Amino acid sequence: KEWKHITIATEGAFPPWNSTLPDGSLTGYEIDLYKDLCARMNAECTMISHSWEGIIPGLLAGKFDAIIAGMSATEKREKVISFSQSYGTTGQTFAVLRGGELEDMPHSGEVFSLETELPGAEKAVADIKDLLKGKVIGVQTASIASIFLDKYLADTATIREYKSTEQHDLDLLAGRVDVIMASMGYLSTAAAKEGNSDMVVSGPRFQRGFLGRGSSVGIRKEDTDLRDMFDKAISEAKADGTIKRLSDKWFGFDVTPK
Amino acid sequence: MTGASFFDLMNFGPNGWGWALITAAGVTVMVALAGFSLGAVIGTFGAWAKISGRGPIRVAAEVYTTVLRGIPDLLVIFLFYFGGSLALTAVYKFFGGEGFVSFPGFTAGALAIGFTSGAQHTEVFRGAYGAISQGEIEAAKATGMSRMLLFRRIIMPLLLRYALPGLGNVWQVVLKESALVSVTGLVELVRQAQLGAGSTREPFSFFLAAAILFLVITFVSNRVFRFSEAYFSRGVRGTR
Amino acid sequence: MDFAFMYEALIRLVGGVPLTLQLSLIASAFGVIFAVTAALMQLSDSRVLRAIADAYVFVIRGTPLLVQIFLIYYGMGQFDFIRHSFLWALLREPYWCAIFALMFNTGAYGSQIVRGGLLSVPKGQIEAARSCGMPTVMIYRRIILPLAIRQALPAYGNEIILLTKATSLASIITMMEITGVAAKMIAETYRVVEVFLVAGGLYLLINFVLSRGVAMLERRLMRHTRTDSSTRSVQRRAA
Amino acid sequence: MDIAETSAPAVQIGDLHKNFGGLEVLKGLTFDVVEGQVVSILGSSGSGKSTLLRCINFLEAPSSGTITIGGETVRTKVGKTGDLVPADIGQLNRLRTSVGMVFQNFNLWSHKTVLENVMEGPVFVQGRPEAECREEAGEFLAKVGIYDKCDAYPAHLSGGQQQRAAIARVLAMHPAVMLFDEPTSALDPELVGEVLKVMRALADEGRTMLVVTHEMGFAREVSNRVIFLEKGTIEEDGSPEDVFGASKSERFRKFIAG
Amino acid sequence: MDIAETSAPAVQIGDLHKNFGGLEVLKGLTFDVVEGQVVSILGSSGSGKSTLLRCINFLEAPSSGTITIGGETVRTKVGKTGDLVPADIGQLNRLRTSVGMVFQNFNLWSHKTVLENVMEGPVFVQGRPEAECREEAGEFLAKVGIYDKCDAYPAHLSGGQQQRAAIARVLAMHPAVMLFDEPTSALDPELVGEVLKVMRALADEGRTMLVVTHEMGFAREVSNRVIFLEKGTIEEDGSPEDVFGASKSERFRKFIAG
Ligand SMILES: Nc1ncnc2c1ncn2[C@@H]1O[C@H](COP(=O)(O)OP(=O)(O)OP(=O)(O)O)[C@@H](O)[C@H]1O
Ligand SMILES: Nc1ncnc2c1ncn2[C@@H]1O[C@H](COP(=O)(O)OP(=O)(O)OP(=O)(O)O)[C@@H](O)[C@H]1O
Ligand SMILES: [Mg+2]
Ligand SMILES: [Mg+2]
Repeated sequence: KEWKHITIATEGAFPPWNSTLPDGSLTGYEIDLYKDLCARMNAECTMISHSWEGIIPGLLAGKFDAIIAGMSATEKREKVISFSQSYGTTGQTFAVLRGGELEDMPHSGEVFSLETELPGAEKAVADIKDLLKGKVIGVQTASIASIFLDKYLADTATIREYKSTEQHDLDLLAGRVDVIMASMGYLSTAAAKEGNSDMVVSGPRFQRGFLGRGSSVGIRKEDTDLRDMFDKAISEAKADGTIKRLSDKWFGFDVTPK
Repeated sequence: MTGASFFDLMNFGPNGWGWALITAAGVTVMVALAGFSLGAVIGTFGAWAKISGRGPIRVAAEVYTTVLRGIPDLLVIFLFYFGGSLALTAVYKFFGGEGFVSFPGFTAGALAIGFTSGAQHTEVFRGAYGAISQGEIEAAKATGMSRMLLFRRIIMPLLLRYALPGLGNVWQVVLKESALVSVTGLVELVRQAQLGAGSTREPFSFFLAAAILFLVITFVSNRVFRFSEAYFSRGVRGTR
Repeated sequence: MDFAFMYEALIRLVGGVPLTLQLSLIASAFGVIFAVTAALMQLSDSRVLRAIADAYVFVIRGTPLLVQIFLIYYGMGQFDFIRHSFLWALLREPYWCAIFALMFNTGAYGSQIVRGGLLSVPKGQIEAARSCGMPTVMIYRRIILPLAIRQALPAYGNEIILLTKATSLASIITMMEITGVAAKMIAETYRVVEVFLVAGGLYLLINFVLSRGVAMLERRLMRHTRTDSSTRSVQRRAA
Repeated sequence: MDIAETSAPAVQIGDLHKNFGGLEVLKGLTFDVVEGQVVSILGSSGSGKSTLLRCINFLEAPSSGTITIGGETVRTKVGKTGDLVPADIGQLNRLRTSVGMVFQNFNLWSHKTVLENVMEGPVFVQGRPEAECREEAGEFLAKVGIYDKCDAYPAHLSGGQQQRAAIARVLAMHPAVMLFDEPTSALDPELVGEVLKVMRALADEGRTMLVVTHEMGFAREVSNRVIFLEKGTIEEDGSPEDVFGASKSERFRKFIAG
Repeated sequence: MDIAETSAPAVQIGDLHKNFGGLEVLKGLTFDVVEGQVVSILGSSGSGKSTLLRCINFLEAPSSGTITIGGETVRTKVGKTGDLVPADIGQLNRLRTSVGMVFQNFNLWSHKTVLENVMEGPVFVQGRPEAECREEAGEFLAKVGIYDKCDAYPAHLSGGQQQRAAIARVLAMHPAVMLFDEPTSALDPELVGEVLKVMRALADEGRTMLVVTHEMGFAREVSNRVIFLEKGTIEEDGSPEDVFGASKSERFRKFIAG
């Protein structure tokens, strides 16, 4: 099959990756990116927004051909769909209330790879574990951060799962949870938003390993040709610096996967 | 949330979400109307089947209402949206087609709402039929009315008289059920609120705005129902 | 269809059943009090009470439960004075927020049913009670409420079923009842149809048991209207 | 069915049986009513009077027997319950238009005004022109003395007025036979008098009528035949003079003694 | 109110007026009923008979006038609608227990058996011991001839049986005065006879009764006083012999002529 027309789904409510403007149009890092990639692939693309719960089933049911929605390629997801190579990774970290006892967790600002530096990463976890004893941690349901929490912190802290990320922000500010865990890309922009000045990023940042390769294009397994096309386009965009340029614009730091 | 931010967000200027929410409210009303009408048709047959159907038909109607009233509506919507697409695609492929066919979100939502509310319509119509005085029906039979004529001239108007309050309730339920259709990606009021909430990270303002718009829709539809009730209750003691 | 997977789903989803039942039972128990109070207010002579009850019913029935749960849970947390009041001990818990929202909700819908039941009590039977000198409270206790309950029971049973289905929305405020667990499983496995079929089956089972229970109660309470052919003509005449 | 042309009796009942479950309510009634006859049907409560009337126009399915209207026998077949159901619903509906029934509790259509009630049959069942029917309806309403109530709904009429509207509704169909089920019970003596006056006028016009009644005055003075039912059989049948004057039936003498 | 001890009339009506909106239904009625009197109240439909009975025990609020039961006047005040409402609901409820009412359509409590209907008042309103009431209720039911229906629900009784249960229910309260609203309408002649027999027995016991009726037989033979209401005023009042024998009222003669 020739991929002249590609329909891509995004969530449209996950800034700075993707979000919606009042006039209904989409904006964000991934919006700029898909236009660039489609130009490279010589394809005409349409991007639609779709609810997060239904986005993978929608892909499988043929409602659209690709997902570009800040979705990390994880093992579990790879059982049902396939992913291109990653076009951005920010790692997973924590946010807490400014001025609280957790404001200065150890290893703040440090990045650990669960693939190459597993011992160091596990020591960092051990260092914060005592601090989090008996605390309530908020996280988005079935996100990769929640997989992390289940694995390392479920035995000391209470994990509370939310449908969407802005909801755990609210509960952090309301004092219902003590810590939230989400991607660095999300948390750093969330903390920068006006009205969220009480929220501050803190503690070590983790990436790779079972946290996945980073955000990637989701594609039906049988469409290997389409996956190859995206892989090639992403490689080109990485090589010529497009990805770095766009991530500086939207995140304020480089999210190019290494 | 501060008072100011609510009005900053919900205005009708270029950066306000006013129009987006109003448009979405329109979609909500459309999908609810489509689902409600379909439900009314299904309910008519369902009530007929329960009142006068033969054994198997009555049992089928009984199973239909029990199941659809017993399972959460979200499930029905998912089944129509995803299951429906998968089924259509299979049929399409069977006839040599290639690729996918799917219900648009609107159709899937309207079908799902129609099917769930059809069960409620059935009960409302059946109850209303029971309220019609048997004597008035007998009088019509004794006049020699055929079955169709009897239905059209006597049963239907009387049925509506007794069914309208119940239908008003079903409409309320349908209107709010349309919120669940957001899982299909259809941008109705709740989905729009979620989009806005995520994009601006101001969920409270958006859900408040959605609540207000729902109240407006309810207010208007209450009026319509009250008017129709008055019309169909003509001849009841105490009204004129 | 993958039956091994569905079995696994069943095992996990059954874990959500107790929470679903708790939410439904506690909310309907308190909701009845709301329903009766609101119905009595709506029928009262006081314009103020009527207006309050009407507004309550209008707002609750006019907005989706999803939005209500959301506003109660996240909305309340936005106000400092609530966070610093004694209410916060309850409102900070999603469990209680869910119960409050469900309770307000079923109270509003239930009030319409109760009101219908109260209005359906034949005037003559009330007059008969009055004419033998019963005080108002006794008339309510001995005549009006027993008759109204019988009349309202089927509809109220229906309402409890609707409430049980509505508990599924508590999952949006982190409650891991059946739907919460199902959503988590779906987010992990993306097998919507299988998981929801199992979840739907569980709800159906719960609601089936509920509706049988209500029907049994109804049969017991409705002895006085049960017809058999030997009594039918008499009734026709009396009617 | 052209054996009997003009001379056929208006109604012929042939060996009519009716069971309700185990209860045998009508135990084989046979009688003819010739044109112009006014028959009073008396009997104690539960003797089967209403059931007889309802069987004549098949509002109740007879268990066996034949009903013949104006020489035409209603075609029947055995239904699921074992009772006779009409075999040709079209024929039945045609015959029903020539048998008018006035119900004990009137059964006016509550959503239509008095005038609409009277016009409904002629216009929609018989398909006659509306203007003509309207005029005629007015005449019938004037005849029974409630022309001024044309536009009232049944719920706003007194009992006697409803009764008369019901009679007008039947008259408007120009039926060959009229059936009345206890037309005067629950009316006060004055209204009873009024209604009986209207019925007397109908009798004088030579209409065929079967009247279930408890009004001995009517039975004695207006009707020209009295049938006394007892436990589903005909216990007395004859002219009022004969029946009231010299009844052989102990039961009947007890009945009229009250 | 101790002017009149034992000799006070059972019921005294003083200048009783009742308007419904603009319609004046009772136009100033004044009469006394002495103990043991059986009063038949006649009148055409709409003349205000039911309204009069309902005003006596304040089921309907009179517009003006006084009601005196056993020498004690019901204390009233002017209510919101301009009609008189009871000033002391406790007093009214006490007086109501001494005035029993039998409704035209019986108004038995449908969720209670016949026995429970009869015991309700004595046990719960008068607070008498249950065992004693049960026994007495049985006696009253036997007296009106439906002891065998003790445990039946009202819906399973025939009209006549319901009527008698309603009478037993009132008797069980030992009222000084009994009000009957058309006790025999809608009954067949045989049942009418039965019910009248019961009422005759009550009259022979010397009970005070006010009976709205269309049964001239009862008015003539059982009652010892006849009041004829016409358009809200008393048009005739006297012994049955006087009233039926030589009525001055043209209207009344027309009424009984039917
Ligand atoms: N639908 C029915 N099912 C069972 N039994 C019935 C039904 N209709 C009537 N009956 C019985 O048939 C008998 C005759 O009833 P029917 O109504 O004909 O009496 P009736 O002579 O009209 O009495 P009434 O003077 O009280 O109206 C009664 O014993 C009644 O109980
Ligand atoms: N609640 C009411 N509101 C307005 N008008 C009423 C009301 N109740 C009774 N009326 C009117 O009062 C008049 C007298 O009614 P009432 O019931 O006392 O008559 P009645 O003598 O008992 O007649 P019937 O013999 O038909 O029972 C009637 O014209 C009636 O329309
Ligand atoms: Mg009858
Ligand atoms: Mg009356």
